Amino acid sequence: MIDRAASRPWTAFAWAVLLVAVVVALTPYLWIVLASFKTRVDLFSSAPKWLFSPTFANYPAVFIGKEYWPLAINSLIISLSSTALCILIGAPAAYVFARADFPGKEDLFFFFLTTRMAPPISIAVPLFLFFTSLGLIDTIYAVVIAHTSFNLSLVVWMMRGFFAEIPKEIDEAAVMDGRSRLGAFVFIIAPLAAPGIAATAVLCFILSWNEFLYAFILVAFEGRPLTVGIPGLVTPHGTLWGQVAAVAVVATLPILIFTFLVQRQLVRGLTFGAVKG
Amino acid sequence: MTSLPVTSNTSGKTRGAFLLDRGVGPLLVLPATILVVIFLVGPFYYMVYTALTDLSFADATRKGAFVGFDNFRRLMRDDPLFWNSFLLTLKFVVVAVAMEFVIGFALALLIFKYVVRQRLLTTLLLIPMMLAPVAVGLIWRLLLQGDFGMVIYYLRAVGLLAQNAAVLSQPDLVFPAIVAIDIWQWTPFVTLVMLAGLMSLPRSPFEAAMMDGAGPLRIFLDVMLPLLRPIIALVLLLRGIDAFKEFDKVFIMTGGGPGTLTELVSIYAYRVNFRNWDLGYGAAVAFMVYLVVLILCSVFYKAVYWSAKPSSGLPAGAKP
Amino acid sequence: TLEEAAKPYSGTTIRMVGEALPPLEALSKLAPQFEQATGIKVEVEMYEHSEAVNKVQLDLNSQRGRYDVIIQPHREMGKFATNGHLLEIAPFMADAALRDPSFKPEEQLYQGAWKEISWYDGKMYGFPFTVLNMFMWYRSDLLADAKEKDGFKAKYGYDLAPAQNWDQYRDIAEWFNRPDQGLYGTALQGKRHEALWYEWLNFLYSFGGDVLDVQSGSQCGPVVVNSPQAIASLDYYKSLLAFSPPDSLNYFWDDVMALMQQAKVAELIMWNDATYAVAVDETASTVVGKVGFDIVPQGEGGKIGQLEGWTYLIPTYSKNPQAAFLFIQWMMGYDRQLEQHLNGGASGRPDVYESADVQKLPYAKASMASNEYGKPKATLPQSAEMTDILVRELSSSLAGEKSSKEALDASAKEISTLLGSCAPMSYPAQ
Amino acid sequence: MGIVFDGISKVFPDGTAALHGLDLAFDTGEFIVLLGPSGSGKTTACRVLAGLEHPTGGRILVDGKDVTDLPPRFRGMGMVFQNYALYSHKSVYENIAYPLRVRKMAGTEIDRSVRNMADLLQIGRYLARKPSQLSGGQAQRVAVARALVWQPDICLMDEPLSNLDALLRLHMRTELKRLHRELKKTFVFVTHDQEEAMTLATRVAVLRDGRLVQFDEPKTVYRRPASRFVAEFMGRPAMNTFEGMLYAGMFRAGDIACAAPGIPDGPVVLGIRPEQVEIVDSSAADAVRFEVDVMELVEPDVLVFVRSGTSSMIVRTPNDDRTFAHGEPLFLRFPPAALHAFDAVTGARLT
Amino acid sequence: MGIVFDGISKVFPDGTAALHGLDLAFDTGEFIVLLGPSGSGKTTACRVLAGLEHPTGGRILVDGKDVTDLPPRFRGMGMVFQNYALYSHKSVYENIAYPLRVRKMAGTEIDRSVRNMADLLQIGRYLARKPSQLSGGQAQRVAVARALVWQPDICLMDEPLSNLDALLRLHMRTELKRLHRELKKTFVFVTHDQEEAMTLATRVAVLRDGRLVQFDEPKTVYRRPASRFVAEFMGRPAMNTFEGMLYAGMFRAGDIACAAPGIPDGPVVLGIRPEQVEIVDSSAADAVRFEVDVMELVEPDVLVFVRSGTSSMIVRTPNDDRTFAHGEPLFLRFPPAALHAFDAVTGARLT
Ligand SMILES: Nc1ncnc2c1ncn2[C@@H]1O[C@H](COP(=O)(O)OP(=O)(O)OP(=O)(O)O)[C@@H](O)[C@H]1O
Ligand SMILES: Nc1ncnc2c1ncn2[C@@H]1O[C@H](COP(=O)(O)OP(=O)(O)OP(=O)(O)O)[C@@H](O)[C@H]1O
Ligand SMILES: [Mg+2]
Ligand SMILES: [Mg+2]
Repeated sequence: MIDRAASRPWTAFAWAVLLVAVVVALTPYLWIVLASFKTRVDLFSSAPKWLFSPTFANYPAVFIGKEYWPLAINSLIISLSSTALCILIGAPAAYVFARADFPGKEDLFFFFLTTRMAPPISIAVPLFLFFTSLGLIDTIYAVVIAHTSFNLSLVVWMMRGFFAEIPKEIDEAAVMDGRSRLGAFVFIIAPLAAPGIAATAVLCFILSWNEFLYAFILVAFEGRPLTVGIPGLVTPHGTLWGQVAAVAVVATLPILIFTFLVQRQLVRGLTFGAVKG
Repeated sequence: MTSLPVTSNTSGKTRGAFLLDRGVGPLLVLPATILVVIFLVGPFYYMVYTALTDLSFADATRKGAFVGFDNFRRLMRDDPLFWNSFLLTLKFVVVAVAMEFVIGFALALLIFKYVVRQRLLTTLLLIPMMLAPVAVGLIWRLLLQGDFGMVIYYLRAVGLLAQNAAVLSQPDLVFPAIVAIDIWQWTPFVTLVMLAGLMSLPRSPFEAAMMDGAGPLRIFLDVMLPLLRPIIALVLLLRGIDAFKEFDKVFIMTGGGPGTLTELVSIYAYRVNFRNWDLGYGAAVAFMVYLVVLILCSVFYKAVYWSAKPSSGLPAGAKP
Repeated sequence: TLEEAAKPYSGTTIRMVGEALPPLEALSKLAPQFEQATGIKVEVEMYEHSEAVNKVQLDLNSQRGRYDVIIQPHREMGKFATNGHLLEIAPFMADAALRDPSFKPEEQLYQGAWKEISWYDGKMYGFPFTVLNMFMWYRSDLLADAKEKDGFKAKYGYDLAPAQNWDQYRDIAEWFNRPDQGLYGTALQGKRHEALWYEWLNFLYSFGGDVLDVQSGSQCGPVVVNSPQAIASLDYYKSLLAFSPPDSLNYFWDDVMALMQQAKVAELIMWNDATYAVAVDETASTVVGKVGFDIVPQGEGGKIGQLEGWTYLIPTYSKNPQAAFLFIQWMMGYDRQLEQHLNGGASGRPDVYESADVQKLPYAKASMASNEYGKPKATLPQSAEMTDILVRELSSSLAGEKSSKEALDASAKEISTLLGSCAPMSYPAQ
Repeated sequence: MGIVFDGISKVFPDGTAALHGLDLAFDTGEFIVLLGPSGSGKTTACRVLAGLEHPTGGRILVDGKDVTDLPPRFRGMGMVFQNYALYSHKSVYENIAYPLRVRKMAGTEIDRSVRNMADLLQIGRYLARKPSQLSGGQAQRVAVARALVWQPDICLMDEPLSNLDALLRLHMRTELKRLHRELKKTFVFVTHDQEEAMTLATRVAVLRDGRLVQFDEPKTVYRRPASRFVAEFMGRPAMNTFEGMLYAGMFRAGDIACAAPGIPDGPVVLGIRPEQVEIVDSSAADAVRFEVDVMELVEPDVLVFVRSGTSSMIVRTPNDDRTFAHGEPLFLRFPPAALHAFDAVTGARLT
Repeated sequence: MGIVFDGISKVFPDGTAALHGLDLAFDTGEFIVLLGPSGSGKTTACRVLAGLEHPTGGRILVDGKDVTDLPPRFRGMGMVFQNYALYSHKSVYENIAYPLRVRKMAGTEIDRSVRNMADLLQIGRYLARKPSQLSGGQAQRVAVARALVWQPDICLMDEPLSNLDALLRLHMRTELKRLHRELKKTFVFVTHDQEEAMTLATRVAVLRDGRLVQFDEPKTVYRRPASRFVAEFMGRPAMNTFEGMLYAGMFRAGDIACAAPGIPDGPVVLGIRPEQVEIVDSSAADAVRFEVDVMELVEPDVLVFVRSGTSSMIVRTPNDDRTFAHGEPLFLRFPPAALHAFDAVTGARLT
């Protein structure tokens, strides 16, 4: 089960299924990629055009003409910093939840989940007023903080599961070897939980990158990320589909890269052979 | 946001507490807790308070006077729209999350078992999740556009859709459509998390099960599922909660229409808060949603996650 | 002169926010001239429609005064004015130090439109940024086609020409409706979206109906949205679905515009500020030169279209309102207005329309006519909510969940309870 | 000066009491072997001493300082875990090097110590491997290497040789002995192998159900077990015991009777080690008649299982190719000097 | 009929060759013990037989059928893993019950078998625990119970008693013996304890570096080791060996000289077991003079480490409280019958 049972027909079947999945997942995206090189006329041709004479006007039009490229930078800054913060703050907490035992632990743990439950719509206004009173409104910090605290629940919950998978004797060994408890976590356990951390990081990044409401409300015009920019292309003079597509495509690139890089951590069996039993 | 009291088995200074060089444990949880408390719980309580007032940004006569439970009374007694959208949302969550989980888990298993170098494949599979919900909404609106939509075109071409029919304006098709699109977007989430979960499973119990004569199915049921249980619970909880808040995609695609066929509770909340600026009532709506989600989750949590709590020190009673 | 007036404020910066539209882009291109002249820097933030509205709402209610000039759809006026978020313009106009003598709104603007768009409760809060209205678009080439003419005459017994009344409008739609050839008679904006409401208002008004029985948008009055005329208008509107694309119930201006641009529709009711993209812009449209424009067809209520507009406003919390006023005043000047208009704007100044360049635009006349006959709609604080109610009910009715009467009765009930005592129901619903 | 378990008790969250007020004190530089049946608390004792478990009662003293609340890393102890607990993501080399890296030792230094240690334990060839690629015994040796490489003042080893073959064990034994002699460090060593215990220990502590039952030099533990339990626990095979009555220097149990001088009258448990039973011929004085049940060859000796009526016992004698057929009579003699007497009730040693 | 390793070789992905064409055949119902130094391929052999590892060469035959490609669950084998491999999420009870549940046995049935097995292994008290709450030995016994409870045709046990104390081990040994006698099942048993090997095995297979070096009855393996390696590997302490020259029935190595009849002349390795060396007094004929180095007490015997010039050896003699002082001369005699001779180069047995 855990080892790849490489029986021919099954492998073939598996790949078939996966292929279908990839096609389903990818086709709309590819269509958008194509759309980003289409004129409005080509885009709205009554039969879908897969072959057409591409226009390269959309990208410059939106990123230079509409000056959207700084938005991409903003998105990057916001997502990267909030992801980093999330892992930095969330992982240790998760570790404690997985290992330590203190009164009310489980309550606190569940509490983290509850922070995710209220509809953002109605948290947004209070948050706006709160940040205004803090004087942080219209700054990038505001969103970063918002996103971080919002994704913490995800981090804490996901990471706990992964840390719990690691035999505690390994922490103990590290401690015996002279590490502080924190040291053991940072230098031994964290690497062992790499797959979990990787997955979590990817999710944090994506969620932050794509978040709209807080980003829209808390940041000033100059600091607004791409998500906030996209609707700006939906005008009564007609949605600028080519440009929407262009933005969508560009917006996915960083995530694609980030995900692809982080995926290296997604390897199996890190804890094999650690302990007996 | 107060969580339901979940009794935990803590007996003074136990191994864990001691191992964490004493006190360090809670200390490490502190930053996260503080952050969350200040920036989420604070606003949340403000919201709860607002729910007891008549605050409105539209009506100059309503400057936030305390009105007790009027808003909730109105919500309970005479707001069919809310309940309508609420039930719709429940339906949406259950169907979507269930499908996402099944498909996503299946894909994760296949990748895990049959794909050696899964890096590129997984990345590609994750693409739908990488698109901003706003973009997803726009994109699918375009793909399903009755006259120029690519998907529509091929649906009609293969005869899955009548020539004079369209998806998003078809009362009987529109809800399935948004569910399908949510599945399209969030199945990768399940895949990713479950894959990571599978990756970190120990090997020996599986070998043991093989020796004990268990076939693939039994092994899956008796060994893999229990070991993955915390992760599974996590996936379902997170997806469930997030699905409950589904907004951008649907709002952009259908605006809740035709009629109120796709008006999810979050869309309703949006109208109340950001269109009518009836914040008092909006807060009440939000709180109601929060309450239900909270109850559902804590029930589920106790049922599934709790009993699979990784560090359950109590011995499980043996069968007679 | 402007320079003198601006002296005291030179060096200040004013920030304004509005919907990301060509006219606003044009404005931001003009702003540097203003800065050169006055030393007042103008920063422009462009958001999507609802984004712009929400941003402003939050800004005003938090009273932090980030914006000195806000450009808002006049629907919002009620909210702002009644909550005291806006500065009246009169004092500035009265202030000789600021007032540009050559600017005479009483003469230079469409009075009806101006009073609706920028005034509330008899108080002046600003000047129109755009005057928007909807009128009839039709495929001039099709209507002029000899074969069609004969066929049409044979069938309907009168000559094929741009519809003068709603019966003709429907006949033409029916005649040209040939889905198999990829041509539809018309295209309705049936999505659950303001577009639906805007479009239907044209029918409602020209059928002689109305939402409230009032003289101006800022007044509260009896609810008449379920009047026989109103019901008739909705019935008629729904009857057009037969000649409209299958996906109409999910279309709004964006889609119908695309349809028009792709030569898939014979006639429809559409916004004036969208005309540019269809009738002029070759990169976007396949029907340049093949589109005709005219004011909406005649109904019992006469030839009346609904009127919408965005207006310049100055928030109470603005840090330098005078500078803001100066800029607005400057923008209202003829040259700037013309410039804007030619870039896809919709000026509030008749003289702009008379200019030769504008007359060249195929839709100039239709615009002027419509601007004259524009009819107000509610700008009360609750207007947004009213709109929401109507959109919802109209959508259900289109989706066949409710009959026209049921839908409008329901709307009437809700609106009446929403507005309270000032808005009794003239047509009790059972 | 030394290590002291002062009334240490440990009750686990689920209520299992692993240690009941364990009192144990020994000097630094000693080589202490913990013996005891499975589940008697050996591992727990080590873990408490190491600081991995917090005792629910009592104190741990090192050189007079109370270290009960001291985090493990400040106790300067190394430990071999009963289940290795290797860093599965690090190579064998890095596993061994880790304690040194933590202590910021110079790279070359580290390299030397690691390779020395690895050669000593004959795992030099596997330094590049990951733990998952090792055999049980190899993994165990890595664990040992990791604990020894930084020469901790106190080295706790929980059954560190259990997965090694006899030859390697012997080798390790001598190496440990040498290390102990040379480094003068303290060792606490858990084992089930009595030969190891005998040869390595300066003193042996026998645990039972979380209590200390005897703490003496190996010889003494073997020759003068403090209780019936110890007597029966030590030795392979275990000591033979008979419950009977003693009257006027004569012991009777069933139809066994033998002289047992110098033991007070009354009910008593008499014990004798299998190898101290003498096989004599029927004629001999005070020979007791038994019948052979089975014989078992344990080179270089044979074990003869004999019975007489209800009572049965084992005799160990050098294998001189003599065979014992089932049922054949066998006359045995119990040299008085070899007899152990224990209280019939408490099991405490009488003489 | 029986189990056959037919030229099995196993090379792991990283290139380590664990088995080199292992050939081994035995009958069903036999009790086979695998002996060999750490890393010699015992576990790998078991895993290949069980079907957990796919051999890179050769075939596994069971009762003549080629099962090389058969999934483990169809092979009807039970296994005790060297690292217990318990189900951490199941209680001890469920761990033991699992194989039965898989086989859809009736609940009451299951309960009976589980409790029987648990009592047999003295873990009845821990049935409700989770594996994480067990001591090493307890966990190991759970693993054994799980493998035995469903009475598989072939039972593979990889060092199943390594973490148990002597007493328990003896008990388990007899139980296993009984089970084997009664159930007539096949056992493949990996151990490092030679006493276990001797007493349990019908035949012992000695592995070295993934090759079979001897496969015989225990007695034979001990008495007529097929090679110097086996000779030195078996026995505690190991056999003494001297490399020297043999000429006309006299063996000389350094200043040792003794009669070694019936062995062809030439370079040879002579071996004798420590317990077979006789201590004689100087007068005796063919007495060889050694000097005592150290003595080590291994109740009930003593090990005397002696040397003579370059060559040193160990003598094992019953402990009669005689002490051997360092440096005191000791005269030893090598009974010709007790001598083993091996080829100086290949190490193969000569006689
Ligand atoms: N985490 C735990 N929770 C509950 N009981 C435990 C736990 N760990 C150990 N025990 C129990 O405490 C007792 C002592 O355990 P310990 O591991 O010290 O025994 P041991 O002497 O090391 O045995 P072995 O020789 O088998 O390793 C055992 O009965 C065991 O079941
Ligand atoms: N997964 C693996 N990858 C690479 N080499 C391995 C792997 N598993 C075992 N080996 C090597 O194969 C050889 C045989 O291993 P095996 O576990 O069979 O030895 P063993 O006889 O069981 O030793 P022990 O008595 O220590 O358990 C060893 O040298 C070991 O290092
Ligand atoms: Mg132990
Ligand atoms: Mg092994």
